[in-house]
Amino acid sequence: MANSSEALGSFREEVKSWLADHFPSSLAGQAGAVLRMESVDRSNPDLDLWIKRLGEKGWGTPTWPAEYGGGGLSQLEAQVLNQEIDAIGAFNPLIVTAGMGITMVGPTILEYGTEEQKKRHIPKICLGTTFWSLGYSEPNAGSDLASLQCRAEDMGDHWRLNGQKTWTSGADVSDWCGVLVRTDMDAPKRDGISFIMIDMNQSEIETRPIRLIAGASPFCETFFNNARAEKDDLLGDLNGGWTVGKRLLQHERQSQTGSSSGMGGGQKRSLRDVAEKYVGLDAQGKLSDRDLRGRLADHMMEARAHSLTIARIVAESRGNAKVSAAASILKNAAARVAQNRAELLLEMLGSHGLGWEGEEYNADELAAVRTWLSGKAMSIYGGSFEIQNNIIAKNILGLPENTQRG
Amino acid sequence: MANSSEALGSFREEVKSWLADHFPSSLAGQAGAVLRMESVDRSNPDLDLWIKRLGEKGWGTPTWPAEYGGGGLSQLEAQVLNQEIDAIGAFNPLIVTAGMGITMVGPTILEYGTEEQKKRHIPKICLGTTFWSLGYSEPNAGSDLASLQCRAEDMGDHWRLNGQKTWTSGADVSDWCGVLVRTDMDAPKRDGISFIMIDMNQSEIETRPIRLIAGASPFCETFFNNARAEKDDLLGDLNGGWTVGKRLLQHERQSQTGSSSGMGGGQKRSLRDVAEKYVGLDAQGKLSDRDLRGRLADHMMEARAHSLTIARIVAESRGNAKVSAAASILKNAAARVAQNRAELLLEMLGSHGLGWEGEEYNADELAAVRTWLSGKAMSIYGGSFEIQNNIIAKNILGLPENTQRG
Amino acid sequence: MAALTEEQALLKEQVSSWAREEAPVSKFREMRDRGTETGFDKGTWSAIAEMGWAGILIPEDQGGVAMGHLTFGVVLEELGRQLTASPLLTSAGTGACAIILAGSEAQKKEWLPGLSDGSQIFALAVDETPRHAAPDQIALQAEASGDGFILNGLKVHVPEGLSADAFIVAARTQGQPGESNGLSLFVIQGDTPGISRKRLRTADSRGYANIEFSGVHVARSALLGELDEAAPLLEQILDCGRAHLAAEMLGVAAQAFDMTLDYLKNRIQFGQPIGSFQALGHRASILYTEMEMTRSCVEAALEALDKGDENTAELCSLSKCKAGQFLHHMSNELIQIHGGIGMTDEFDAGLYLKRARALEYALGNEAFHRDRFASLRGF
Amino acid sequence: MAALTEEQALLKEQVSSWAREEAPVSKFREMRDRGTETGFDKGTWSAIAEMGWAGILIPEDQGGVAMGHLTFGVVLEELGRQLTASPLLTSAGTGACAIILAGSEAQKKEWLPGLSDGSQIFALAVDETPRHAAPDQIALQAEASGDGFILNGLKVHVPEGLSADAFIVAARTQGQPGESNGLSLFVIQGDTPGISRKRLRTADSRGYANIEFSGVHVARSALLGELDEAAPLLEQILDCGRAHLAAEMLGVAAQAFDMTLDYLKNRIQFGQPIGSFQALGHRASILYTEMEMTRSCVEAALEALDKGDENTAELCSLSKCKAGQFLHHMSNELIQIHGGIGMTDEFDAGLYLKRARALEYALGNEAFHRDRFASLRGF
Repeated sequence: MANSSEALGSFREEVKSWLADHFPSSLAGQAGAVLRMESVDRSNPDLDLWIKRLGEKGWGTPTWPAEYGGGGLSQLEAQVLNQEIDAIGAFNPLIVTAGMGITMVGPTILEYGTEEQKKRHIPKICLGTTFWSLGYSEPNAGSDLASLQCRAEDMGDHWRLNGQKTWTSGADVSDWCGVLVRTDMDAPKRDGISFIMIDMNQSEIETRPIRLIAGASPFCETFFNNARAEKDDLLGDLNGGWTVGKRLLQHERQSQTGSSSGMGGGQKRSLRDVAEKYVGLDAQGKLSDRDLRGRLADHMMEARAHSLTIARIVAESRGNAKVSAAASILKNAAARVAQNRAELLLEMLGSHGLGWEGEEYNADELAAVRTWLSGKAMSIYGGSFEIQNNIIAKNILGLPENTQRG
Repeated sequence: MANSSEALGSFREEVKSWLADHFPSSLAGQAGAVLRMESVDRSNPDLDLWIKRLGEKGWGTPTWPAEYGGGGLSQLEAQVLNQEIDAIGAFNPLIVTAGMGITMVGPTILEYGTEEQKKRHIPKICLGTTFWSLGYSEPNAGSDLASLQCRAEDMGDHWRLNGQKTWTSGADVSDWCGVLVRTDMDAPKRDGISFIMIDMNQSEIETRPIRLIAGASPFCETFFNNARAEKDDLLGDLNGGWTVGKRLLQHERQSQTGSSSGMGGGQKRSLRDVAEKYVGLDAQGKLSDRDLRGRLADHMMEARAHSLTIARIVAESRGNAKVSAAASILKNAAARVAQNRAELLLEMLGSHGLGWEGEEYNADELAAVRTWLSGKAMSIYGGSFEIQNNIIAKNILGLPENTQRG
Repeated sequence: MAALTEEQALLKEQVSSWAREEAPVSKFREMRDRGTETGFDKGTWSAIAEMGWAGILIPEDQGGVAMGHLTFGVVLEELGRQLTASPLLTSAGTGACAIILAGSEAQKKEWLPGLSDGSQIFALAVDETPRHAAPDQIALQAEASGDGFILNGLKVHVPEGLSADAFIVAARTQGQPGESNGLSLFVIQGDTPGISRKRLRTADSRGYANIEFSGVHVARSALLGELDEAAPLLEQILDCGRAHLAAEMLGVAAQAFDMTLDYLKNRIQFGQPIGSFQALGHRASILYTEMEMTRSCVEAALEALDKGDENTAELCSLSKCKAGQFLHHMSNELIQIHGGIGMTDEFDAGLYLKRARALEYALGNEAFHRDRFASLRGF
Repeated sequence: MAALTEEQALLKEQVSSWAREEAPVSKFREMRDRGTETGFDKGTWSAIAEMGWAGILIPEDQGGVAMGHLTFGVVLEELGRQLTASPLLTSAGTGACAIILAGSEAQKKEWLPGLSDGSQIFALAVDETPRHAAPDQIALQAEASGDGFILNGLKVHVPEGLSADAFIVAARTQGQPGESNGLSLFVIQGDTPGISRKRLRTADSRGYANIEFSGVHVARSALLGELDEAAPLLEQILDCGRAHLAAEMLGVAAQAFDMTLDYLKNRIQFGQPIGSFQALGHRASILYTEMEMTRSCVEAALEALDKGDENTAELCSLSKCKAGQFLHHMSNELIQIHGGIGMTDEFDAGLYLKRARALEYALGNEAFHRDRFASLRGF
């Protein structure tokens, strides 16, 4: 690892030259086109090649330990890597093609897993050859996750799982799933929960995709009917799953702060340009809808404030990337910025922002509508806006909890 | 009483001619100047005359029963009266010079008082010869009024009061005060409270004016040191004061919905004219600060929505004026409208909106600053914004109360 | 401002129960899933017409019941609650208003009975750009030719544009875009040669079309009102449409509020109905306050139309703006408070959200009407 | 974006404890009650200068410590928390920036040492109307006369205008208001004949004055920078002032937040600390989120000034606007959450609220900077 600015400089050169040699130029700027959660185009040979090269280098998981197949880079080196990836319109496809493997499962296995579990699972995540899903929410356990009912019985040599999960992203295409299950029916809510990893290739698990307001989605309902998991696929302590699960949620929140990079920049059309095209500038060069102009400026300022906050928090952590206490703030702000952006974009497009399909609308217009709708989930999943505010109030501000009716 | 449109028409003529004969024209449009809560100018002979004439006619309390000195008018007649009062720049000074007598105490005595209590107190309120204050809040009992500690002991032939009240408006100039006191120290919070009327002319009661952020105020801290009240000055049942008190608060809320009239119109400068003067219009006749223009329009629309809502609710009650369930909504909206107005006014005045005193600022500018500051109380007193929202959630929407930590 | 009459209150109840039983949101969903050309169900429209609701604005001597805008708004609100799809607003509302306000006796006789019994569907073809613009921006040309006119140009996103039997078309007969003189209105049969329609598939699954006018020849009798002087009339017609839209929006939002309130009372998390959590309770209180204020504005605008009040334009902009603000806020809270379930297509929230934006943008969004309100107030 | 250095963090702690002990809000209150001419305490100002904080922006060879804007912001923020009154921002901030950015070597030598040790107080005389306007609106005339200039006109609401030893005056030497060419800057001794000051008594109890220039004759050496070409320089100077104001505003708001948080934890109603009520808890969370975002903007603007970043103007408008929004919101919540006690003059909330608006309006309010930001972004 190298953190001095000199060493970082030479590392930057190394990255540049490696990228020049290994990133298929046909993919430049194509992240949005080839990487969609609901359908990654795996028939693209250049994409496959890029996944393979990046995975073998370990740079899809740059900060993970090299001994398990990660890149072994420091946070600052990883930042340099991401900057260079962004700079040439490249992207890290593994973040998508590993499902929840890189953003959530991997870091948690690295923290709580046995040596054997790490050796078994981490390298395949680094190579992008296993797709992970996560079974958390249930129909009656959303914000109140601890009330989950899906359970695993100890059958001596294996676990038997029964119950239903929902919002399991990519369950239908996943190889493995991390499931929060009740292993002690008598213990108080949070105390009887364990985290079990389960092989999804068995007929005792059924998945049903969920159609969303924006159309097709990667989410599924997942049914476990006497599904089998091995005894050594318990992650963390028996009945200690709440701790593991909470940690995973923190990773999720972190991944939704808007600070994860390496997904490629420059995909978004500038709001200003859309405004000029659809709304128009007046003789003074100002947006002719002055009301919209003020709200657009306000939004841009908020977006800027959000990205400056991410940068500040990264700088203040001095390269020491822990799950940050600020994640709840950043997640709420990220959702607000993205949702406002989508609303403003729609408003600028006017009736073109109401198109659903058909050739009367261009691709950007149709994408704006779907993004607007799917973005409503940003303040719901990974702990809703309300839950994040509870966390801020309690954990950051130290406000007391209410002990009677209010 | 006359409610047919024909009868109302002839009543309107009667009002017009009475007003023409009795309202001193020197006072037209002077409500703001002569009626300030913190200092009513009683040295003005025309004002005294007007109070006397209006009081003797009973029209300062138009809907109160004539037998106790009220006007005996129907709600619709009273509306006509108020309209005609407004139309000529007149006003009802008794609303101010009776303290809380007209808006709060009177209606409550009429509802809960014995025949003797009505005969004793109501006529003097109608004539404007007694000034009433109310002792409700205590330093540690604000929103949570039921935790009040001020107490009255039964001394056989009288009550002995000890304790402190705060936010007693006009206590220092009041003749009588209605006080919520604890008469049973052992009963649960709300069950041991009584409402006692007390003569303020005794040395056992000390008042200390409260200075507010806007300067001098009518509010006092009031200290009862073995103060004496008569046994027959208990209003309502012994230990039944919570019911009486809640009713009074409803009257207070009602009086703060923005719907009370008869205080004279046309005192306020139009925001549009202030905007034109201080901000300026451009060549298109639009406010040159377009950002402000949008916010100003939004405010005016909200103000209009508020007044239309008052009118709708009055119309829907079909002249049957009860304390409305909508009072909480209207009070919150009234506070928001008034506070936004004050902020916008200040913003338009710019540095002239920061003046405190001195001849570099004109009277309107100085008033704008004080109004801005004192208006912050509108969402606090009479049940705060938060308390009103609790009332709406529970009483109107029927949302359940929380029974455990949240 | 008056309260609803007893008659109006009864009608409200009648429409409400009819919509819940005969044209509920589930029916709209079925239609969406099945796919329709027109965006509404013909049977539903016939039923609406049979009950006389299409004739509410139309004089009795032309087959209507002449009950006025406030009554019409009651119907629109209740149908809006169920997202009941029909050309009621466009045809029996805006279309009829155009004929009533601008039509000659002959034109009234020709068109109003059909509008009243639902056999004629009218569409207002006004917008030429994706965002609603002031009338003076209209560019579609109607050139005098012989004893008639030839029209050339494009109207976009015309509601019921696909099923309309006739169009009310705002066109330029003089001058340039930017001038409010030189505008004229025409009523034109949909099958006139030179008119072509392109169906639009929109997020709210209703029937819209782009209408192209290519050398469309119409007779002088197609002119509605005075030549070149249509601008003030068009504003009046648009204001009718705005107040009607606001009434429908109030209904959509009120239903979204009720669904949310229901969920707050019944969804249990952390051992409590989520409505018992004070932060959500306060948000519900604030939404309710907004709803009450919006209702007052909507009713006031409709009443002003009925009375020919001089503040009508201002009140129509007020009601469209307030309804837009409330519906925007409410439709977002509908999703947010329902959480994950609100995101699923299976639940109805998405249908309300999509319809909300379509209504919000129609005939001017909040920004448009804030601007107009300020101009009307002279600043 | 960088984090504060260890040195800066130490300074922050030092300023914070000094302000709490030596110049707390109670001292400001005493001064207000006593009544001062200048709006600050001379002893406090001397102490600030002695600690070297007035020299933070000034080069070492002119008596300063040259630690930059981010460091200066740290001091302003911590003093802002206690409403510590002094000419630091106006004199050692904006005043010094004017000389540093526009002064000749001779002018730097003449003025900077005095600004650095606090013996000279400068005031920026720019506004001519109650609302801050873009520089091109400046009308105050400076007419060439002999080898100097004669100034005529009025500058209003000049901070520290009463105590200033010298003024930085933005004046028009050519052209008409509305043109950005023709502006020039002057540095003018306060006792120059023809200058008269009128003290203003403001809600925030600080020292402001209207300054009238009536036939004020100054030598050519009073010119700061190029004749007629001051507009871009003036913008830079104003941007320094805006970023400094934003830093002070962040401090005022942060203290208001802390006071509120304290009250939420300690005020008991209904048997609970009121901060346990979820609606208030969520409001506190939202305020905290806003505060964190504001801090990032403020530090970024100060850092950009230090680095001469090309986005400096945009970041300065961003920071002034965000700080304005947050302080506006926070100062209102300060009162609202404190309830009755917040309304009393005895409690400090009112002092923070009054100061909040004064800072909000200084050198452009949120609307001004939203407009400027949009223009800088090209729309």
